Amino acid sequence: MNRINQKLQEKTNEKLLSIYFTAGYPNLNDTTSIIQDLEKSGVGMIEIGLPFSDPLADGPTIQASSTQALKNGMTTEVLFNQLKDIRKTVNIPLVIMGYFNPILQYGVEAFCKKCQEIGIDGLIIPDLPVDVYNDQYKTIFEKYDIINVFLITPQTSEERIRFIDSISKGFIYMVSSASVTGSSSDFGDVQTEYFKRIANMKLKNPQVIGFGISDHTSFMQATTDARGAIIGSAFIKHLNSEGTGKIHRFIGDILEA
Amino acid sequence: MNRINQKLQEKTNEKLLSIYFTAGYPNLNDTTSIIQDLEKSGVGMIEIGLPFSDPLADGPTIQASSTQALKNGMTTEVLFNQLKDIRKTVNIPLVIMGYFNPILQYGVEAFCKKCQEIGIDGLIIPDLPVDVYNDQYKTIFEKYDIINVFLITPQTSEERIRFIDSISKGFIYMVSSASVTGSSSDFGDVQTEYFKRIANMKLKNPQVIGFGISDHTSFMQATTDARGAIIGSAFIKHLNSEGTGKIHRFIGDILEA
Amino acid sequence: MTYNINEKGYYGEFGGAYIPEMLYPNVEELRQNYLKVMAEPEFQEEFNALLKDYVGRPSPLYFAKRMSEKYNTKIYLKREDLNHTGAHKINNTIGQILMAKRLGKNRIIAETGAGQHGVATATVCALMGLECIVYMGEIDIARQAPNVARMKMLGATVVPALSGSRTLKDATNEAIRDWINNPVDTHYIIGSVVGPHPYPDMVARFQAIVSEEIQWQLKEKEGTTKPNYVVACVGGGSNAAGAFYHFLDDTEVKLIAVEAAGKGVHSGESAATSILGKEGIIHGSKTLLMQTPDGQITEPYSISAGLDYPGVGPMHAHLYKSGRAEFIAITDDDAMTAGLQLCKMEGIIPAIESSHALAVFEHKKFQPEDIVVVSLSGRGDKDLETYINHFKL
Amino acid sequence: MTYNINEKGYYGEFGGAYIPEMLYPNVEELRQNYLKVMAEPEFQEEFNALLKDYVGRPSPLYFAKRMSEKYNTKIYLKREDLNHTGAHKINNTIGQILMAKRLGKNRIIAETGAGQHGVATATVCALMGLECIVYMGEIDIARQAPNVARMKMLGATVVPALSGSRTLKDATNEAIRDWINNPVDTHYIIGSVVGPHPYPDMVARFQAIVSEEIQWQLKEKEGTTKPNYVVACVGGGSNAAGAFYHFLDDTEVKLIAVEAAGKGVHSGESAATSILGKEGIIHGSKTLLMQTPDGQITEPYSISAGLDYPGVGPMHAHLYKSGRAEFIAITDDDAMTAGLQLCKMEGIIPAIESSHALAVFEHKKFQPEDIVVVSLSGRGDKDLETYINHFKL
Ligand SMILES: Cc1ncc(COP(=O)(O)O)c(C=O)c1O
Ligand SMILES: Cc1ncc(COP(=O)(O)O)c(C=O)c1O
Repeated sequence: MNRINQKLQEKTNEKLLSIYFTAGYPNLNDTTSIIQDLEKSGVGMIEIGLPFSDPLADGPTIQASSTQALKNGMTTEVLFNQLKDIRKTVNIPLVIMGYFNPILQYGVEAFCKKCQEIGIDGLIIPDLPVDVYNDQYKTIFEKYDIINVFLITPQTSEERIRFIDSISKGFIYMVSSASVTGSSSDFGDVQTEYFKRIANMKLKNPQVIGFGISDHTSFMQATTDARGAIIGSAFIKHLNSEGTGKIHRFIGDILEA
Repeated sequence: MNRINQKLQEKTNEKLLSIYFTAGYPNLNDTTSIIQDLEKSGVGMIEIGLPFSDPLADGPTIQASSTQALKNGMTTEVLFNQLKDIRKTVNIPLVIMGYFNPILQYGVEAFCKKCQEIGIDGLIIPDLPVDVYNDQYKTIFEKYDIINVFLITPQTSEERIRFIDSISKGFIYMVSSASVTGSSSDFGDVQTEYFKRIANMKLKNPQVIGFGISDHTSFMQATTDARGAIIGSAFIKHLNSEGTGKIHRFIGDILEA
Repeated sequence: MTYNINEKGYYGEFGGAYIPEMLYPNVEELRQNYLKVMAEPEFQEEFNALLKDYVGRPSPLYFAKRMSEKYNTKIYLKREDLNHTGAHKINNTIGQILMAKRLGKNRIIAETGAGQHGVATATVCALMGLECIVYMGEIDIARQAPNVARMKMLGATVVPALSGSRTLKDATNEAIRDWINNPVDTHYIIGSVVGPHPYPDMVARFQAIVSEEIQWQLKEKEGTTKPNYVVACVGGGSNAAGAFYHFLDDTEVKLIAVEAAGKGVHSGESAATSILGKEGIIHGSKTLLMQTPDGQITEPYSISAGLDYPGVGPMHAHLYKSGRAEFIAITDDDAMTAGLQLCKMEGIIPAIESSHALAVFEHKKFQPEDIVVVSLSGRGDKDLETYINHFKL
Repeated sequence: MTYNINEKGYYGEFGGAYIPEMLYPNVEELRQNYLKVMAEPEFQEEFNALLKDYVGRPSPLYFAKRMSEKYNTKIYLKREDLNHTGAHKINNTIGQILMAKRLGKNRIIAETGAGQHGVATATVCALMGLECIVYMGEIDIARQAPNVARMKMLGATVVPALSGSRTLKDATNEAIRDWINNPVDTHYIIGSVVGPHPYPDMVARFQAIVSEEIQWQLKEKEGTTKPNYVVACVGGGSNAAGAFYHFLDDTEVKLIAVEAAGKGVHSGESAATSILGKEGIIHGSKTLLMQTPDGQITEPYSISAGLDYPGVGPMHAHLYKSGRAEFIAITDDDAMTAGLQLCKMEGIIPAIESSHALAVFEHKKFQPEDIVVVSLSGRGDKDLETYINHFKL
């Protein structure tokens, strides 16, 4: 069973904290130690960002980290090299988040195959739309047991949510509000209503909420009705100001306040 | 008999030197002393320039002197005042050269009347065309015995020259070449041919050549076939560099080399 | 009775050819030939083909919906701004370059204020492969820099006029001096309905296409060839002459000429010629001009280089004197505001000259059923810096 | 077989809608409605009326006599430079603003490179009274200053894109981010035949008026609706798409797409996308783009802001791959020389983008009887400083 499913099906009251970080940032070779520290700090899942030159769904913080990572020399090949022994030390689910073009250039099948070899459990590819995935790539992903994670937003229609739920395998990535990553951290009535609405749909896949979560309060708000939440920009900002030495403290603050 | 006719009909081999200067330049009240000095230096006729803001037939030297004269405070009224006793000391013909608009504003008849009172013998108004003069102003000029001087140029047709000769009373102002005032001072074959051509027409009016005469050589060239010549820009340039004190020397140089 | 020119070259008492003898052969040659040449079918054909395929005529007659709503009247804009080179000026330069070619001239001179006429002249010279010299006041060279750059690109020589107010009047003086110095091979393309006869008439006839189009365009849109009002700014008066031309003798069509009041008609810094002017002679024509009691021509002022001229064409002097047209003077500030309003309401950046005409709606009330055609004589690309500085955008 | 789009939104293997889910509702709404809306008679009527009365269409098809003599072939210029705002871009923005209004949007965003699309968008927003935000690379803001000033005059907010190469690609990223953040009230007016389906098709259809006019204009002039060649520059590809549209499936008409070679195709400073590009995804579309082996998008370079883009529309990727169109890459220097030549020989200052297309005549020999239509996509007013500096005029 894929680690993502294992993790999310654990019978526990604990809410899942998933952390996004950009591979190769702040320094090219920080990737594995950040992953290890995150797991040790209590994080339940990790999204490893494969940096892209034109990350159009990302806000300024993640954009800047991607630019720096590319300058540092990060490439798809380098990342796979860094991760080749990751399963010797790390057990939680690992997901690669990347834009479609670098994956396409690598070759979708080669990419999936490599992910399986390394022990990557899923992919989040924001600009690979559902229908293209379904028509062209589903069988490849399944062949290598890679879960493709789909997003929904407050604008996604009920019909489409049900459809996405029907083809999803691991979890549904709920974008908290209409925004690129890194936007404001307070959830208002509109969002909580949206969270409730989705919860009430009783989908077969668990939901993990991302975008706009930055601290304990917003983490708790997001996970009231959802299985977990993802923090990205806030973690990158932490790395910007504190470096890689105090990851434990950051995660601790999120989880326990 | 009008002084212009008297002067030009004198039986003499001497060529007539006519000097143009801008009234009120270099200083507002230089007008009468310049006239007196010119007569004493041997000049045969004087053109007193009534300065105009937009002297479109004049080159840069005369333009600049006009601008300065206007700044100095020269106006039609001021000029007439300066000249009111001029005939007590000066005998040679005096001609006012001015653009039509200031004369029109003064009133053409009032202007002619005033000229007669003062003892001005003629007018040169470059932008008063022959036909307008003939149709509208001839009788006024004649009433006050003011001679209107017409210009011809190398481009003027024989027919038109004959017509202009027929209506001219004093002399014909031969523009030496196609140019505004103050252009180059050497006469080439084209000009001398033109001078000859006009001389051979045996016009009833004497011809005085103007534009481009600046020194003894060009004065002699111009007067080989013509009754006289007019110097303007070169005289203004002399005033610019030497002031009003050495007029005698300048005229001496022109006449005797 | 006609408000058009008579056979002697006068509009009422205004017009004529008050030129030095040095210009006589040139002007006379033109006078004797212009009507004959313009009537030739081959000339007409060439002229009309260039207007269509090169200039982009007909220029649209555009119903300005939002402005019409705001002012509760029917506002149509005659879009001369869409002509090649961006103003009405090219109608005239196309005509004159064809004329110059037929007269065997191979050197072209022009004066320019806003630079639009200079660009239009440089353009037709490039098109015909003729040498082109443009005189432009030093002040105008600075405030209409884009047009200076365009003239250079087009291969013209731009000569600064350094005398007087260093604006349009002085550029015109320099051009006339050049013509005096080059009487045989050179044609002087005057840019407005000014100068000695036959220029005002010739230029008006080349610009008359504007009102000719207004007639049939309005027929298409409103079922009538007659607007209630035609409004145009007046520098020398060529865009107004073109927009008025076919309506001159139809007094059912009211004509409004808008002049530049600069900092105020009586501020001493203005170019409101008809209101402030007196009869006199400027650039070879008897007309109204701003002058001292002594007959010296006054240095005008307007924020708009194309209206910054102390005279006005003899047609307009006559329209003023006879009362045929209403004359309105609009200040710099009011013109700029009207220009910015057009940007924001209709998405059209007008030349500052044209903005003066657009200001009529704040100045005068029209009836809801009135059809008001405004001559949008040019586009504002040349004026961006002036606008931006004025409004601190 | 057709070279046009199929019902799935692909040109051959290129196209599609590779968009994040956040954009799905917006893009899907557009996809479901665009053909329906465009087919409505009222839409057609409003669109055509604005093209005629506001934009000034038809744009002339001008026979360039002197150029034709020089190159011994028949050269026609399709004068999109005469459109209101000075380029072909307005054909599309007029269409899209009418679309946006019908979809109930009241906030408009756009990206721009040369600023022509930004100006054209700001213009139609002013016309309709809608809010307008334009994203523009910091580098482009500097090199196309006149267009920035125009957008401000028109009331648009110009937001600098500070990431990447700070040119068109990055402005597009920013615009997409804005759209993600404002998914309900905002319509994104893309300025070329790029982006996710249905944009490439919708923009091409709005620009198709260009080739529609070429057909009947050529019929009038040459008695045939078919040129031998149609030549257009390609940034994203919208002016080329418009000029090619009605000839796509008529292979008797040869199509030539001209890309920017910058300092040389293989200099590392170039924007010759089709030659240097590989298949991939950029801005929501599968197409050819310049990229590293690793799939990172390369920073392009061209002296011309409108061609300085690492991708190309999917229609053009297909025209390239299928061999239907010939692709030529022209360097900065050759483009500038061709632009200046047009100034001096025909009196038309072209946009530097268009100058690339004009350079075809130094690159390729045509037959005397060939009819070669060149898309003169825009005027060069925005580029004066670049030209003047380049030639030290
Ligand atoms: C756009 C525009 N409108 C108007 C004028 C004023 O000239 P006229 O009164 O001859 O139309 C100019 C002169 O340059 C101009 O450029
Ligand atoms: C005048 C002009 N031509 C061409 C282009 C290139 O765009 P496209 O390839 O979409 O026609 C631009 C882009 O700004 C432009 O302004």
